[in-house]
Amino acid sequence: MRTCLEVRDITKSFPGILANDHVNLNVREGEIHAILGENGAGKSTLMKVIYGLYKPDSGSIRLYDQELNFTSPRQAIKAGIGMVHQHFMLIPALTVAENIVLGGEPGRIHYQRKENVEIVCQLAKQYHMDIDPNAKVGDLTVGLQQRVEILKVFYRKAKLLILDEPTAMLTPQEVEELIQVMERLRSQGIPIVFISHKLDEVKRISDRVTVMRAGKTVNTVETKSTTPQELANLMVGREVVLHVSKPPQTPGEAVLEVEDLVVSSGRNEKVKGVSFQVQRGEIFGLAGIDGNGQFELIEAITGLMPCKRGKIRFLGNDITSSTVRHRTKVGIGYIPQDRQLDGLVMDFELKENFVLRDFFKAPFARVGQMKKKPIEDFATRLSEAFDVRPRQIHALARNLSGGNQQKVILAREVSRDPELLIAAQPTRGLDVGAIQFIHNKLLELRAEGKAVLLVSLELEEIMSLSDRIGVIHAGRLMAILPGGQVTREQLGLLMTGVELEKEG
Amino acid sequence: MQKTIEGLVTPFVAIVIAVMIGAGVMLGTGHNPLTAYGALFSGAFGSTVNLSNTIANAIPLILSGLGVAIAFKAGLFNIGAEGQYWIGSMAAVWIGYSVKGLSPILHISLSILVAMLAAGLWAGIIPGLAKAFVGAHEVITTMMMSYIAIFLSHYMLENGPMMQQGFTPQSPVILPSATLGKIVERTQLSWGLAIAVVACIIVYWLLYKTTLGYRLRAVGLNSRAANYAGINVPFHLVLALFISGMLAGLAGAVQMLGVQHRLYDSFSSGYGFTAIVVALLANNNPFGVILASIFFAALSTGGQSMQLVSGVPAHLTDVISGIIIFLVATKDIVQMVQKRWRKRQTLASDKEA
Amino acid sequence: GNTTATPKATEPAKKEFKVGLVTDVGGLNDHSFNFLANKGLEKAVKDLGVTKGVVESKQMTDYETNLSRFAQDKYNLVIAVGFLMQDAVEKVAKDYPDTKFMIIDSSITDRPNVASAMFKTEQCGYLVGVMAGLMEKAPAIPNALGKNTVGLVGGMAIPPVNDYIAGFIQGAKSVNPDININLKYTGKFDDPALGKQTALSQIAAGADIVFHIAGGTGTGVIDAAKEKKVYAIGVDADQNYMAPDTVITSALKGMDVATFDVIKGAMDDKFKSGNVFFDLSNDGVGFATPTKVVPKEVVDKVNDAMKQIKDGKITVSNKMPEGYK
Amino acid sequence: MLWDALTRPDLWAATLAMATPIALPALGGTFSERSGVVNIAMEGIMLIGAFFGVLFSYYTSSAWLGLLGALFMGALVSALFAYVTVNLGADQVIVGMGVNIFAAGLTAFLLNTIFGYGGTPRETPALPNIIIPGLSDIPFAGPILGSQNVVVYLMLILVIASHYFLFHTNLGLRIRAVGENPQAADTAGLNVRRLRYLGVIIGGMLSSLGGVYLALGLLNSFEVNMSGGRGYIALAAMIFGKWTPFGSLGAALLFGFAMALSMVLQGGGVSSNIIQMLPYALTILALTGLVGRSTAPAADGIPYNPNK
Ligand SMILES: Nc1ncnc2c1ncn2[C@@H]1O[C@H](COP(=O)(O)OP(=O)(O)OP(=O)(O)O)[C@@H](O)[C@H]1O
Ligand SMILES: Nc1ncnc2c1ncn2[C@@H]1O[C@H](COP(=O)(O)OP(=O)(O)OP(=O)(O)O)[C@@H](O)[C@H]1O
Ligand SMILES: [Mg+2]
Ligand SMILES: [Mg+2]
Repeated sequence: MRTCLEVRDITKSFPGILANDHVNLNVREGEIHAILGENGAGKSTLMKVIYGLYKPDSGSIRLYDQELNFTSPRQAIKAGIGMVHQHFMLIPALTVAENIVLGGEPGRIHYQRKENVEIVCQLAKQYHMDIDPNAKVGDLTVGLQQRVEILKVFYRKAKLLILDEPTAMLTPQEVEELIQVMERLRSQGIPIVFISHKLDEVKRISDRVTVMRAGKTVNTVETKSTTPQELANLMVGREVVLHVSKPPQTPGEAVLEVEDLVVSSGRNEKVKGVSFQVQRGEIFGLAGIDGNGQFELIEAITGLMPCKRGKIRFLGNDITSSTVRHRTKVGIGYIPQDRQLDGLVMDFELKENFVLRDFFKAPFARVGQMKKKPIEDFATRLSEAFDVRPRQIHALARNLSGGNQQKVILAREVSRDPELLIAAQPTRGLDVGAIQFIHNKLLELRAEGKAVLLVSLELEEIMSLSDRIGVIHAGRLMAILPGGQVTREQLGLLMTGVELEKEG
Repeated sequence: MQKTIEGLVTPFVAIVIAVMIGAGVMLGTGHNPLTAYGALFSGAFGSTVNLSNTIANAIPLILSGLGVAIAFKAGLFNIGAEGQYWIGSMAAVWIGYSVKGLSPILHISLSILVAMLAAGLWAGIIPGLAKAFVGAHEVITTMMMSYIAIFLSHYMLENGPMMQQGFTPQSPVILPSATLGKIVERTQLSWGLAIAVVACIIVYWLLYKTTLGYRLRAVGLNSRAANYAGINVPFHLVLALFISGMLAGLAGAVQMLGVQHRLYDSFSSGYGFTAIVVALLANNNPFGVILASIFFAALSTGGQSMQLVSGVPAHLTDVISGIIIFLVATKDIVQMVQKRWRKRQTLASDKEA
Repeated sequence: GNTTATPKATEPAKKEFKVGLVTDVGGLNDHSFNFLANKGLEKAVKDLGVTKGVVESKQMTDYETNLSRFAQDKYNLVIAVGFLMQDAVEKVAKDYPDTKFMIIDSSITDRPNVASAMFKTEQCGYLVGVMAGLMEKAPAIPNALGKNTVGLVGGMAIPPVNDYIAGFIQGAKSVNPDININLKYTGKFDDPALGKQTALSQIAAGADIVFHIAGGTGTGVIDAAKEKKVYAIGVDADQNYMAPDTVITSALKGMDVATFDVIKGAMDDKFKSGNVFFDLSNDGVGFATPTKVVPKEVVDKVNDAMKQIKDGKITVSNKMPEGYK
Repeated sequence: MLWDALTRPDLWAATLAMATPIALPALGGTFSERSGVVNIAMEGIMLIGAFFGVLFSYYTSSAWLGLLGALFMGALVSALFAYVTVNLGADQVIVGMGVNIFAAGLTAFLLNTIFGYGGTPRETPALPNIIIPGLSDIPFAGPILGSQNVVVYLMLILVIASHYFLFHTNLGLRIRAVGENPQAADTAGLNVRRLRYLGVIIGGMLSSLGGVYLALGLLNSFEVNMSGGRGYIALAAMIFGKWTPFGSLGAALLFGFAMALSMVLQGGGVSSNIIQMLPYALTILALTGLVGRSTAPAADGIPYNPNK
């Protein structure tokens, strides 16, 4: 098969970091080529170099027989490279159609609203991706935004497609759809570079896999001739345990009781009368497609959103209208779904982020004064215990990779020894090693007799960790099922609103 | 330490470049740049008197600059320091002349306290509450309140409640017990300097060593995360504007008690806008505010001496300050110069090897 | 080089006579007292050969600094322009008893080295008020709007402005008791656009003569009158050149003359401290020759009023009449 | 008294005239900030426009050439502003303040160097007032809309054109995209720098036109600092108008109306200083009572450097 893209000896450094170190990559016509690597291995950087967003320090790139010398994405787009970025490159204030045609608008001066909407409708139909062209992108769920990203690329009719972690935020159904699209493209001879941390996906659809570690390409292998375990080991450089072991355990008294809770944002009711309990020593998983009220529900429990109706009891006390601070104090820990937006002050130093929840309390503060030494000691201790890299408590949170940012939040929340930990999407975008670390922490809490409320869009995660699973659809709890026995299909149906037959 | 030195290199190079551009303009308009700059420098720093006056002019800038900086730290652009300055001035003068029979310490403290409170409320109540509860943009509200404050001062003086009996629209002179003493006689340098320095230290301490500062900065950098941390965001927005206003009010009070001793009917002190530049140039660092204020004060006092000695119109100093601000903000220009220099160095060392 | 040229400050003064001028924050472009005082100084440079130094103050705190800088540099006479400098002059004059000072528009009487130039602008205000009042009485002016209304645009309600206004109102009412006086303040001395709009609104309300006491803002007032083909009265200096068909006269405040006189006096060792009044009697104030739009009998009556003031038969107060704020 | 004032056409004519030098720079700011560059340099650029408008008008004896010259100078200063902020990533607020100080100094310095202290020559040609034949004869609306300065009409046209440009053309879409998320715009193949230059320069020309209106439309002279803070008020009007052309015009009209009203209401026994607070108080009231939150373009003020 003909080589389509050839990357040779690419080196790219950032101040203090060698993100790509003589990287080589070879993509053939009509193949799906997966790239695997830990967080921070340099995958996105390499893709951005190919796409012309970063200028490499050295090395060369060829697309078919053409030597590429990009200085901006404009040329990459012209050469026929399309890229879906890991962090969405969308403009929330604009509509779907505007986002899609941006940069390649038909017509000269006038923006042709009607025609563009029509174009997007056609495109969506062609790839079986349902979307409202007139919706504001900022109002869409993450999954729908992902669709817009992909449609953007299709609109440009790319010769080579780069997908940087496109499935990280999709529901299983959406992942299925995406995989079908990818296969269709492959059959049309369009090569795809596909980055993912999910080994099963990689195993399922890719033809070859290139593994990166610490900025270098370790190896490229035929997918057929390898196993997820081998890939994981190659990636991390040591033996990895892929499956979590969850010892059986009997749950205790209820820690959190939610009764007929109604939450509305703006004029819409997002949570419409939900009741459930979380008990000591259990992980309660909340499954659902993004946008069905699960995040509003937990924000109401943590006090970030007001409740319109209903009751929340914690350890027997009514906290329905308590402040965030009060809930924190009595023992609720929370890992928010968007770590950068809610969980961290990106321009604070790590040590300041480590005490974000307890900064006002002894030993971190006395009579309103911050105490430097205890804060630094605490930050150092947590950095070590949770293996936050780099081990610099004075670094800004902004300069950490996503996985390490997540560890900071986890460390902070777990160290507070909460009676209830609410974890929203705690492993989003993390590599297998980091995921494993976080899963083990959640299980440790469970073993200590704490309660965990886990919200995740990822069914695997919910199914492997939860003792009980609540399925939420359109703001209502469809069912609460025992974790061990439920199947993917059952969950999938409930998530889309299909009631299961009542048994017994 | 290294950081501090690096922080100083940029403004220094910027000043050098701006001064050269200014020299070009002077040559072009037939003035001798050497005489002019000599006069500028000696007018600002050349004698005890000049130095004292320069520092004296820096004091209100330091204080209102601190006010702007603290608001910036909480994510708020207080463009109305000018008006808060006037409110503080009015309050300080009013207490200064109308309350009788107090000891100096008490009288001065009372004047300053009332001034800070009044200016703090001026910024905190309308702009603060409107921001916190309606989301009204503080740039608009503080600016509008600033104009209102200035008209209020006109009202007070032009046949108003604070006008001194007699001819001119000015307030009575404050009592000796409310007057801040001079550090250097025959200059305008008063013990207000000590107040300004203490204020810097307090603001630094407040911002970086207290939980209040932590909360303000968290709100400024990421209000959602602050909310998540259990911080009452609306309250801290109001508080930030209140403190910011208090500092601008303190600037007015110190100026009245230390230098002017009474309120005059004037258009604008000009401190409000300069304070914004001061705060930004200092990157909102309280000690940087001192340096930036002295710099602007020196340009202003030195500029007039330059006009006197060399005949270069004082407006030209505005041109030069504008260019300096331009360049100081443009860190990359300086870095470009540095890079080129470094490249030459590495080339040289490569040759050696 | 429109500005100054002085020899190096360190050079010892030989026989030269050095005069320093400190403007208030309005600067030399104020179309008013700073400009005029500087004009007087320039005349002294030309006619008397004095050496001059000029500094434009940028903020209130500069007054003291700038005044003492001149004193330190051994200037013989230092001129402080504007009442805002009163405190500064008192302080510096005490610190430098050997230097002579002149202050314009403010009264300092207890220093032997300070002369205060005070202008009775209420007197010239009165005269142009009489002129306007008479012209409003039909059938005196062409293009009259017939509303017996004049417009007054003041910069701020401060003495140098209100003196004129107080005099004007007294004068106008003395000949035309029913006259409507439409008085507005702009709050600014450097905003001609605002001045123009203010005057336009007065003209729309029937004013056919507008009198401004608003420095640079006033240029807009004259412009409005010109555009609407009504009449304007200038201030401080003869402003007829701005719009020859529009500006029928100007109330004159001889700050240039006063400055020149004080400089000359000081040179001839005839410096007089304390208040020096400039009024009609010594031509310190007056009005510019009216254009031919103003009927002769009106001019005669104004001259008559002038005589009566000089003779003390009429006293003009600088207090604002009741009802005007 | 109030009702009487409100029914007078001259009040509304004055409203429009007073709103124009606020609406134009507000419109200019809108362009700049829509492209992601915070612009508080409107005050300074107005002065540049005012001064060079007069200068060119005087030397060419044509107000129209004066206008062109002023637009050119406004564009030039804005291009410098854009270079420093867009290419070199300087802090936009600081540089904006720098431009204001620089422009105030430069125009005053040049005024005195070229024309002396007495002001600009009286014989400088000004831009004409236009009398629209049919319109100017209509009873109430005539005096308001029928005979204003040519720049007033230009302003009204520009507001409409700007709305069309920003919200109904491909280029407008691109400018807004760059102001919302430059990185996304970059990956969509847009030239972020060029678009930001465009926004800043168009903005500068509009602000400059605001200055031209003051110096050549309303008057035919330049005064030191004659912008009189209108550039800052325009900043407020732009925010008030939620970064839209019609919003900016609306806010400018509100402000102009309050200014005009405060002129008319003076003299009723209340101190003029109290009455002159009206425009400012009214703005706060309207903002808190009616308008509330206004959100800036998401990337407003954030320099974009893809390699960082
Ligand atoms: N703009 C940048 N400035 C500085 N460092 C950067 C920048 N971009 C990436 N890096 C660093 O380069 C390294 C590689 O990052 P990259 O984003 O390519 O990793 P990745 O393999 O895509 O990780 P992930 O799986 O988390 O997406 C990391 O250490 C990261 O911190
Ligand atoms: N100026 C910077 N200096 C150092 N590191 C940076 C800088 N800017 C970004 N980074 C880091 O570079 C990495 C690359 O950025 P990118 O946006 O691809 O995030 P990422 O690592 O893939 O994060 P995530 O896991 O959340 O998806 C991030 O880890 C980010 O924290
Ligand atoms: Mg990545
Ligand atoms: Mg990642």
